[in-house]
Amino acid sequence: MTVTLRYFAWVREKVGRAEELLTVPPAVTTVEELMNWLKTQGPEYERAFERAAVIRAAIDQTHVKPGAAIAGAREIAFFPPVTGG
Amino acid sequence: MTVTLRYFAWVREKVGRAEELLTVPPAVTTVEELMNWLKTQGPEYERAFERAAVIRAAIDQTHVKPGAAIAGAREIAFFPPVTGG
Amino acid sequence: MAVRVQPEPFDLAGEVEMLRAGRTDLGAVVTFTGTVRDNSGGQRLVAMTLEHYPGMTEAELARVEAEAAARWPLAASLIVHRMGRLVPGDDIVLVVTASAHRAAAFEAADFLMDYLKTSAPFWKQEELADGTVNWVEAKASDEDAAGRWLGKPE
Amino acid sequence: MAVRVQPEPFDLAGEVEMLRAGRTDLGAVVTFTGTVRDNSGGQRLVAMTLEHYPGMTEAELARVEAEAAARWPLAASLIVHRMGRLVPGDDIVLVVTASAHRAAAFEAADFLMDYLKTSAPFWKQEELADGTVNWVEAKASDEDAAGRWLGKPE
Repeated sequence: MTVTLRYFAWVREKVGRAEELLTVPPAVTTVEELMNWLKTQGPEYERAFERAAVIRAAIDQTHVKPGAAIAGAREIAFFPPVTGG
Repeated sequence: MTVTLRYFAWVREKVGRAEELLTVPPAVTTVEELMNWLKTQGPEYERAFERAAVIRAAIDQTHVKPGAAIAGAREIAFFPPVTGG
Repeated sequence: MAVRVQPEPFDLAGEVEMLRAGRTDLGAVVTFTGTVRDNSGGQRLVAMTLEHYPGMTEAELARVEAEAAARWPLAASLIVHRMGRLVPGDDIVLVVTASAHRAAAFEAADFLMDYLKTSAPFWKQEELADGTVNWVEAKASDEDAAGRWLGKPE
Repeated sequence: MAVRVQPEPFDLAGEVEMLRAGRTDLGAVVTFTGTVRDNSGGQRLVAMTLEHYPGMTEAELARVEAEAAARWPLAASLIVHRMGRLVPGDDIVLVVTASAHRAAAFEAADFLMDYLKTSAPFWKQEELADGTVNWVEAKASDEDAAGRWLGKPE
């Protein structure tokens, strides 16, 4: 599947871009699997997703857990825990 | 002793005045005794202190309980439970 | 820390600005504004007159404010209470609390309102649409709310 | 009920006036203003930059506001959150709640702030006096505070 990935805060800084369109292999079905697959896509991803346990995700602008299925997603975002307010 | 008495809200309306200087007999030593004595001083006091249990008191502008001693008081106030805010 | 009783309306923005002026140590500012509602127990309210005990009011408000300052790390606080005749939509009371921390500002403002309602010597008289004029009865719920803070460890 | 994200400062008095305009059914209006402090863990803070996730932010804030409106009898509410570079003393966030009843206004404002802090996609980057630039770490205390509301019967 092809999906827009978005990165925020230090995840964005480490990946080196804010947004990209990626084609994800069919074997990658959850958010967690997507993070693990991204780590194999180059040193910038490896660094960005090193602390994968603290990274949060959203599918189509809704918070999701690592086990969430990515099927049908148009936009998947990765970011650190939020610190607004 | 001679003391200034002040009345507020419906206590004031029933007594018919906001403030007066009264000489209290020595046998009257607490706020509760003062209310009971006032009740014998005329029909307006009788009406005002009919529901003595709900009336609150302050001595020299500090909330006190019915058992509080009045010795040394300059100003004693009687009023219904407060309803500000 | 300041308390005021006045017949005049107060200016929320002006009060908050004065309290914050030149300060960069505040992280949280909470305001509570109590206003006159057009309804009292299902009856239309025309006006409300606030009587108070001059001198004791200021003393009680200052005592309540000092108590809040002792319980929470407040950087600043303000209580303004109006007196006299007010109509629906008018402001009655303003409480402002400022702290480095949000929980302190929220809890102190809530505390100030609870204690103000049960200890400041104000009495409200209502004029209803049917011509009735009556003194507002104290609410047991206000006593209960104030009771929340008793013995609270801080 | 309204939410806004903007780089511009907000006007506390103007926002509250708009929310209250023409209404006489409100008894209580609570505002919370979060501001930039000059201190971060003992270090002097020079500036703070807020990054957010456009679209998702507005959706999350609206969801949080709807949740508050479902839990409490709110007559009106507003959330304004700033983004971009801010300096000490600047406002970051404004929450306003209005209700016929004081407890509802207080609790809803407190709830909105807790949830906003744990669910709205904002990230703060700090510039300290020693030249350090770092992303603010999320506080466990914010998660704990938000947890207070879980399963609360209302």
